Amino acid sequence: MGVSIMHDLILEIVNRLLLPFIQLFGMYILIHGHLSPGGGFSGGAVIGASLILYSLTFRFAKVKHRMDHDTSVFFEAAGALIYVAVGFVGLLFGFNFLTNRGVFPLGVPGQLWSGGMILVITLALGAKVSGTILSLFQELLEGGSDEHGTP
Amino acid sequence: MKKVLPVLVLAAIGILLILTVAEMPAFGDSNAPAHRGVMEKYLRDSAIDTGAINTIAAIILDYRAYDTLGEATVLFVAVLAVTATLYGGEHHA
Amino acid sequence: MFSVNHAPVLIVVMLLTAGFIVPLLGKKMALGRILFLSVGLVVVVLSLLTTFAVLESGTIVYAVGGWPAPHGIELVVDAFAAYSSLVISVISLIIYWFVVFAPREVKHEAGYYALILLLSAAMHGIVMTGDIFNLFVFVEISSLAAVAIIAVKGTKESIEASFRYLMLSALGSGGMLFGIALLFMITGQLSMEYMRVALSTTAGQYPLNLLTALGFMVIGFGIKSALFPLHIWLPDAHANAPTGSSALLSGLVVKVYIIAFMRIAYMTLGMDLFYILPLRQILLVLASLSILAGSVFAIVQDNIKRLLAFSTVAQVGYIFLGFSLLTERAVEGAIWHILIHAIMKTLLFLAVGVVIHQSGYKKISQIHGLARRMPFTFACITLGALSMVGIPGTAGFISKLYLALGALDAGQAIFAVLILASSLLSAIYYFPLIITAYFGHDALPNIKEPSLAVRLPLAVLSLAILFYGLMPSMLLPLVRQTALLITR
Amino acid sequence: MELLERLYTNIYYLVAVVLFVIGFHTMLTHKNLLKKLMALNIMDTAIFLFFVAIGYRSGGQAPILLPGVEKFVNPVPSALILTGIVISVSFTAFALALVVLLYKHYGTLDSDEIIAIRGKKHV
Repeated sequence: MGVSIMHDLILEIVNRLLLPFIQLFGMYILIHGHLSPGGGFSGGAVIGASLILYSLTFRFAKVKHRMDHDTSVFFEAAGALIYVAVGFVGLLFGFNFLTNRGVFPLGVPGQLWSGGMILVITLALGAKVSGTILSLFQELLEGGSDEHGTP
Repeated sequence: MKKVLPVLVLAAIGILLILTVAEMPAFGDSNAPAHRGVMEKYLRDSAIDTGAINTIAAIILDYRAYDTLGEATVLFVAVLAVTATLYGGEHHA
Repeated sequence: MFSVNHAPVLIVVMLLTAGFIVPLLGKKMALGRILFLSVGLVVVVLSLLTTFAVLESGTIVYAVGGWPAPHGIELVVDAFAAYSSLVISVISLIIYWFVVFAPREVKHEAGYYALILLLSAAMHGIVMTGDIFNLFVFVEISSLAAVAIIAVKGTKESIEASFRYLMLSALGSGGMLFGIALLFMITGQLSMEYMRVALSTTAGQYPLNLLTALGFMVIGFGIKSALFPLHIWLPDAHANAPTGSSALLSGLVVKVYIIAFMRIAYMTLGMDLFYILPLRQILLVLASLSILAGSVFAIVQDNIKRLLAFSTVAQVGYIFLGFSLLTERAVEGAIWHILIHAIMKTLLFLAVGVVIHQSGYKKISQIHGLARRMPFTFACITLGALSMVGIPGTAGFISKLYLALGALDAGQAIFAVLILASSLLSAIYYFPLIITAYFGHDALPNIKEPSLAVRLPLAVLSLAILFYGLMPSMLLPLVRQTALLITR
Repeated sequence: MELLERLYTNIYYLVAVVLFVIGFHTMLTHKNLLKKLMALNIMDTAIFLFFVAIGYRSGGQAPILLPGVEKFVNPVPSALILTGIVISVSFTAFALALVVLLYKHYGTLDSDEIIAIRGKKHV
């Protein structure tokens, strides 16, 4: 893509200030998914949005900061594979696929460490969704141009 | 003809849907059929069954976790599809 | 520790896992191919195990996550599900083999394999689930993956066709979701069995609601399975896909949606409701129109793959016709036709794909005398075409016979006449293909048969056609049980 | 009159239905592929709105089981729509990728022009 955008000082400074808070908020939504509205998809979307913001502001300045293609596929697949692996844990203990009660410690409802596999899956989904959103955005942005080579 | 047909189709669908809306259980009715099915157990037992007090999280990640596995797969398929079509076609070979 | 009850969920999960792993392998594609084929093989074994278990001890009900039906998701593997899963696993293994060994048409190989694996996972998921929303989720996976395996070819035409397919498919999904919403509104249940129980009390109270829900469902599944007025996406999509994808889409994917629709019909509505509502008459009319329109449009095609695609429209009509006639033999015919058409259409698409790749010719008018250069491939095509027409001794005869007898059982001889007429029509559009290939004499001498590994799947499918044509008894108990499920 | 009253009670459903028809109308009448895609998203949103509205119970609160709250809305539709939204996003993403490619190949997003360029009649 031949488009070049100038360094915009305001954008960069504001982004630097804002990004940590956006990501922190995303993490909060993610980790408290079983206690308050939120969860893997919404938290992942917020974190993914922050990454998009980052790549929009700094992309043209530092191209090397874009997530490289294999990395994003790795995040994708890892999230999904953790999910499946959690399902198989239930199978190993002699329960059905994706069993929670009886396999994982459920904890005290209402505390942060509760919910058994729900917390694990939420984190896996969060990683997956944020990776997905970013890689979809970047792929559509580059629109199939050959910039970074074929995977 | 090309202009009239969509209007006719839309009118038919619209009228059918409006009549259906008129027949539906009243909005917000606590005893509507939709609330007489599976809801009660979810609200009563989810904290004990799953350890999560957010009932929606309990439903999507425990009671119906298989659905969410499918949902994660849909996302995965979307990314694979986008990658494979944008970078895999013959158009830049 | 391993009980056969886990087999159904393992089928889906193993395919999903393999689909997640294959793109990770990156450059090590040899490993990817081995994984691809071996997972296909394991799934065949698992679905055989499932089938035997179902035949022996009846329906397997598997509560995923340990939550039984109304609250959790249950897989309900009855005879129909076991049969469908067996058909899907065997046919797709043959297609996997072809895709691996045939000349590559797709650049992003790992992505293509992964998409095919995820598509198969979704198909198994659709036919085995007992939960209506879970069915919707798997339908979405399969729709998206089905479009993707067309678009990966990357030509202008395939991108255009897949975009149209995607839009219509998304429209169909919207219809399905709306239908599910309306059903949930009047039942409060998501499990199909429990929905039927709830419907038996509330259906009378909200008749219009139910009717609208069914209307949207029929439109949704009609689009996805190419029922007559909604088939417009199919010819372009199936004709412009890579060979393996065409076979997979025409042979299996379209039919999976019919199976899903029938499962919703007999599990959620109960067949009584099916009789009361005008649904059956509508389906009969649409199915007949599908048969006629598909056959007539196929006659005027010169492009071979488009011809095959239109023939799929007609065959979808046969299956819907059998299911909506609802006599025992008609339903058995439809169930047979799911398998037999999958075999025939896969064979034809693969063989035609081989011809197109070896010779570069896509049209009937170009293939003069080609059969002399590729005798084996054209023998397979001829056998497939004879079976599509329904010549006795081939598999296609069995299913058409059952369908016609079923129509007579229902006292509606007109449909038997329709089946006969459409067989004649299919003779009209298949024979030019064969005759042109065997006669005429300007084939280029440098056209050769494909490698042995590519010929193997064609040979297996041809043998299957002869085998079922001569001895149709092997799957009979399964087909009987399925028909009883639907007609009870 | 009674019909209007019933429609007024179910005004949320009615709005969702109207939105659905608007989306469908755009889908049928507009030629631009991007607009068709937006129409699809409007229709999806309408269905989501409808589905979530089913779950409302008057006076109910968000289904998070905190002490002191007596009445909750039905959590099932919300949970299902979470799935539905993700599916819709995936469809949109893939459709956008196809739109990008179509524009590359045909140089236009008008569906009539694309068909004209491709020069094949549709049966």
